[in-house]
Amino acid sequence: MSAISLSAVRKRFGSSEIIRGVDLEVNTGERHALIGPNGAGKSTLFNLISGQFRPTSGQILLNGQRSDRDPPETIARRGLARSFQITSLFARLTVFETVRLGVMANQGVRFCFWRTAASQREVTNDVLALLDDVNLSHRASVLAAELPYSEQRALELAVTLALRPEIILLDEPTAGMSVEEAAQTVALVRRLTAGRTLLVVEHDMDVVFSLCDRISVLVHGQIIATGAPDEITRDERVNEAYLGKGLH
Amino acid sequence: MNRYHRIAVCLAAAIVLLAPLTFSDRYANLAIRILVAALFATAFNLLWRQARLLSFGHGVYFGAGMFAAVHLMRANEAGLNVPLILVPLAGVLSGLIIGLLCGFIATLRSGAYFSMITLAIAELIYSLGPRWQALFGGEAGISSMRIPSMGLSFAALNEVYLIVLGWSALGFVAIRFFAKTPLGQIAYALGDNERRLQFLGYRTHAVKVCLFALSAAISGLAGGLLGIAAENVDYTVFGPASSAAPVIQTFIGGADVLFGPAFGAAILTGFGNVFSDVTRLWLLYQGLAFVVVVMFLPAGIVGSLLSSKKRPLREAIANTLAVLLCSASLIFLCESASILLSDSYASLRANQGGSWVSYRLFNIELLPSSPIVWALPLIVALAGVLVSCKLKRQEEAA
Amino acid sequence: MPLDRRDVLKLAGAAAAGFAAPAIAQARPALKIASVETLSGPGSTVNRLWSLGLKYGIEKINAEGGWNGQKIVYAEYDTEGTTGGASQKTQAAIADGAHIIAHGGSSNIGGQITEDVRKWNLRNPAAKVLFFGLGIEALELTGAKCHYHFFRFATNADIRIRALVAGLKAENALGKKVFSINQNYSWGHDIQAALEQSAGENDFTLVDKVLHDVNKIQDFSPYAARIAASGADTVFTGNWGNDLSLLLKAVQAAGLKVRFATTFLDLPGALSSAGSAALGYFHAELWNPQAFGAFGQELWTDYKAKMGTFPSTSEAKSILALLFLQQALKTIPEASKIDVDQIAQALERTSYKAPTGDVTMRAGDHQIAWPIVVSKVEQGAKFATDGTDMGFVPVKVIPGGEVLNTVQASCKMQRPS
Amino acid sequence: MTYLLTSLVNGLVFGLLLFMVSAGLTLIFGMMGVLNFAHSSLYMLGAYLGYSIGRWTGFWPALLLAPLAVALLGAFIERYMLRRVHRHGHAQELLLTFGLALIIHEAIKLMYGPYPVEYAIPAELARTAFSVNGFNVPLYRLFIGAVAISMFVSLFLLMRYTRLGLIVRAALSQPLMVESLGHNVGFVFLLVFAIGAALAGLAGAVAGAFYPTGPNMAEDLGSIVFVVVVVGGLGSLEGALVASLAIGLLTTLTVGLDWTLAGALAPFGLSGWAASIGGLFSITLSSLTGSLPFIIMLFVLLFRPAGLMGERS
Repeated sequence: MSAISLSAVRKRFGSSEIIRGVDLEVNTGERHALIGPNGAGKSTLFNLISGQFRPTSGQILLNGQRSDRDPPETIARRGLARSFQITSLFARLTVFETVRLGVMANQGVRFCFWRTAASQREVTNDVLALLDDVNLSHRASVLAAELPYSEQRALELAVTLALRPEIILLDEPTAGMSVEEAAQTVALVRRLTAGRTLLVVEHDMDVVFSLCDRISVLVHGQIIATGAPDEITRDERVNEAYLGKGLH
Repeated sequence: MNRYHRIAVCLAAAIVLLAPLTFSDRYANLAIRILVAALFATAFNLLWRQARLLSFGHGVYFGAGMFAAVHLMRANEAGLNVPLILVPLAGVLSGLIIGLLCGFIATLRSGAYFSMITLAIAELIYSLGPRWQALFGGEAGISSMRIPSMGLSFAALNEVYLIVLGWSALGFVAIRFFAKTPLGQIAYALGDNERRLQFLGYRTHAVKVCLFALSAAISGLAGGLLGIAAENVDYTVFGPASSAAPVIQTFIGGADVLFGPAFGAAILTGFGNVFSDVTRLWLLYQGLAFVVVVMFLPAGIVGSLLSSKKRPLREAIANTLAVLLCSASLIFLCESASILLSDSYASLRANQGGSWVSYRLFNIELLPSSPIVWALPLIVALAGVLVSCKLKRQEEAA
Repeated sequence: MPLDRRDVLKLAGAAAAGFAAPAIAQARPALKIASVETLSGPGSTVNRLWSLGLKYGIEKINAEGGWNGQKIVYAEYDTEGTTGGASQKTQAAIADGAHIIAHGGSSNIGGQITEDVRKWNLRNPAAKVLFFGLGIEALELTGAKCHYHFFRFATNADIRIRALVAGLKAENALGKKVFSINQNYSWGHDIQAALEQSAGENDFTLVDKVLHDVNKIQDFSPYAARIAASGADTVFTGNWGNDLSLLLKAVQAAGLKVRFATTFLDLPGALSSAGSAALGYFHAELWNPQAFGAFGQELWTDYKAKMGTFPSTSEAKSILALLFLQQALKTIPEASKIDVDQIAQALERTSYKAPTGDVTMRAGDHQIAWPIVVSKVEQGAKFATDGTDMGFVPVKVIPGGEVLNTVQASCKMQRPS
Repeated sequence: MTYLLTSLVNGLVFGLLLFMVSAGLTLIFGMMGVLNFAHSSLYMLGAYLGYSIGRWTGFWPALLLAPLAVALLGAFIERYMLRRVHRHGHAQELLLTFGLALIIHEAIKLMYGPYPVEYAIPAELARTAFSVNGFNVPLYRLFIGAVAISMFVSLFLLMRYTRLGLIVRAALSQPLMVESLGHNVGFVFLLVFAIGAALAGLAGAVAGAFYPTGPNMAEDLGSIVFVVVVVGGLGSLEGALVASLAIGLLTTLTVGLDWTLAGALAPFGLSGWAASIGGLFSITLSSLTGSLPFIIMLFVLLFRPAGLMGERS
């Protein structure tokens, strides 16, 4: 069974069709990359899978269950977590509090108003462990908005992982990073997502090749190829469509 | 702040809060109204400070609490024996129930939509109020009388003040505590980024409904407290004025500091009580103050005071001086206008064959046709502007 | 001088010094009357008039020697237009030592004050106060809410309707079909109920009745259409303010041929804004300067000389209430202590000879019984009103006893033993 | 029949008037994201200025000058007040306009007193247009409708055929696009705000002579105008037009209907029981005229949250 399965998914905004009949299978446990030129519809596809938009037609299955009519929070509870391309966390919360939101969601501490959040020891321990994982322990009491960019990305990752998701959608996890930082992030993602299903949108081909098992290429709202990295580099259609030149 | 400071502040606060116990009805009543307004504004601000939801219809929940309390007191008169100290709970309950109901609808949308829905709900209740005789008692409202309980007669308002003080303190503590609970934290994050919260698996609508209900419940408590003090309520409590009051008070005081709304409410209620006897333009001044604060002190008075600690004293004094000079001149002009434009002045002039007649303001005889009357306030205002300009230039130079 | 600022300063001064100060050097205490009225915000211009009338009337009584060897002390309190504010200011007035609290402007606020006064008197039997309703006409105040210390010096819906019906009948102007249009609150309900009762007792049918929102309707032409559809001869309305002038204008614009019988066409601003739309319409009130003859003429000119404007009905009613009080006070022996129960008793027993006839205060519910003047709006009237060339010309004076309703069953007055 | 016909005329004219005010409000919101609480105050200001200026110049010049003055004030508010608080977010802008509404309300009372002023219809329009079964329909009522319709047409042309209209339409359909329009956005905002203010001012100057010009006219109209833009869909001119007409007609037509909830239960034999309970059951529809718009708004929000014509949610 595939972790994510899209069949004949279409999405129309007004008069323009952005996604034009996408079929996509992401196998359980694999690391799958979604690449394609700007404006191909990668972000829209992410938004469809994570529930922000509803497809105009077609269906989406998560672990074999229909999900395309569910709101984001239901999809999140089914074990799908996503990060965002534009870092969009909580401006008034500290790093610790931000990660705690994710942990509380995971542990089901939601509508609790009779105890303080600080008194929940299990939550606190989990948060500290996660911060340690992404090397943000020393930043715990800093406001998220005041972190440097790469640390914000790490925080974004920590929040996403706090949900202990089976399926993780990462939207350009290394965008705007230096080569060094990108490499660190890739290592981090590799380490922390072991054993989970991963779908990544990424522009940096080095990252894609070092991280992913399979690649799908999205052009003009359609998937033109899916396969292992070496298959994709050899695919003529991909080379043609993808800016008219080779990938390397 | 060291320990001695802290003790001194607590002691001063205790004295101020307990002093009304010795007051006569007249001032005990004012003290009650100040506390109630402070609690109401703080409850209103729960929605804004946490979830960035701006309600323009909180008078509904306040009013619901007030009606519930007075209805319960009437039941008491008829033989039900609920001690007075528990009567405000009726306000909490009705605020909670109506808050859940209205909150469910209002929080379907955010931003300006939310504001408009809360406003529409308030308008709806306000327009229904006088129709629903059995519940709201028509335009005359319903009234009751406090019955002695727990060894106290509650005939005098300073005894009632004790109850109001106790419940208000509980309300404040509850609001403070809530901010630290998981739900409070989630609500806080919701104000920053609702979408992101949904992707963490939180049902944000439910969170908003809970927050709204809590805010409404504490507003209802405030209403219930005023209910036991006033022993009387009518549908005008649902009117635009009572919904606008917490908005104005909160943002003048400072919405993002815990005691900002309470401070704003206390100041405006206190001043309002004093100045409404002296001037008829109190509402105009309140509106002007509100706009000035929104434009120049977006953090509110308390918020600005807290954040501007590091500024030199000289600057603070100059700033205050500029504000004082400008407002003195503005007040003079407004008060003069209110006299000169009044019907009675017109008839006085007509009696004198249309010539300018002198008027009295602040115990000074003034003749509208003399240039000095108008030149002086302009000079004063100009001086204020100059002070503030000079300050700005120094700031830029530094 | 009717200068606002002075009043305010005087008031502040009075509250600070004269009013609150104990009478140390004075052998006998002065009677203190507090006017609790809406003096700021919407409605203040009309409501101030009650206070101005009281001020004038008290100065007049003081010029004649006051009472108890002292001048009567007067102070004003602003309700800010809310019942909460009224409650607060009633407390303030009592704290300042007022013996009598007077209010004219709104039944709503009056209802709050009367409750506050009732509760105060229950809780503080040693320092009771009286409450005078100068203009508040809701039946409830002498019904379910009546109490021994409240006195109404104004008419009520029943009295007004009885007088209007009798007056229109006498003028042959009533017709067979009557339309009732009123504001949807207790006053409008009172008028409608009184009219329904009157239809049973008299020879006319109530063809349609309408209750509409108070001060919310911008456009009365749908109601004019309803009046046209009903084929009514006469329209009775208890409307006041905008709701009255807009209704009259809409009916005029629609070109309807109906007569109006009104209760508040004499409020300031009503005639001037209705303009020619009000001509020929009827009105019933206890005051009419022309019907009061020489007394009316003197009040009209003296008031203008002292206060700067001609007295409106509100001011006149304040003054008439004080004259009635003055009459009652004359029967009380001067004493070192003011006993308001004694004043209340005297009020119940007083008979005042007004130019229009005898006036009494009914003991059963403390509703005053004034003779009612039914008048008609005409151009070139002797007392031109509201800055127009129109005025109210009396057509019939009906003795108080003839129009007085019976004591409402809901009034259960506890009399002091 | 007479009743129905005259009510239809009244309702249409009132609806068109609502549209004159709500058009500006919905445009400003769609473009700038600012919910202008002071918009109906500008309507009131238009009426008072029309009255004041009219006393010096006569009715017709005032009809031009009053909206112009209101437009200038609108431009001032946008340029020197709203823009100042813009960086603090839309809520702060909303609060500012809320405060402005308070000030305008109080200032009007200070200048003109708490009672309606005598803003009279000019003699040449104070006639009867036509009669239905002896019931006169005033000419001025039709004049209000004519002004509103010509305003709608010119607004339509402005939006359709000018550069400004192009930008506004683009901004309404793609809100993010305004941000990428570059440096002239400020000027476009200023123009839109001023035009919206002028429309409200014109509506006030025209309607003030017919409906009462008093200090409460802003409050009375303000909440209904909010209802109109929410029901129509914030930012949608067509929606505002449809909602204005619907609410105008509905509030006018229900005035004559004495239906009650108890009466509605009559077919089930429950009317006696419902009437005996009283309360909500015995309230007549005609007495709910004032509440009706809000009830409609709540229903629209529950079942079609984006409004009748709104696309964005």
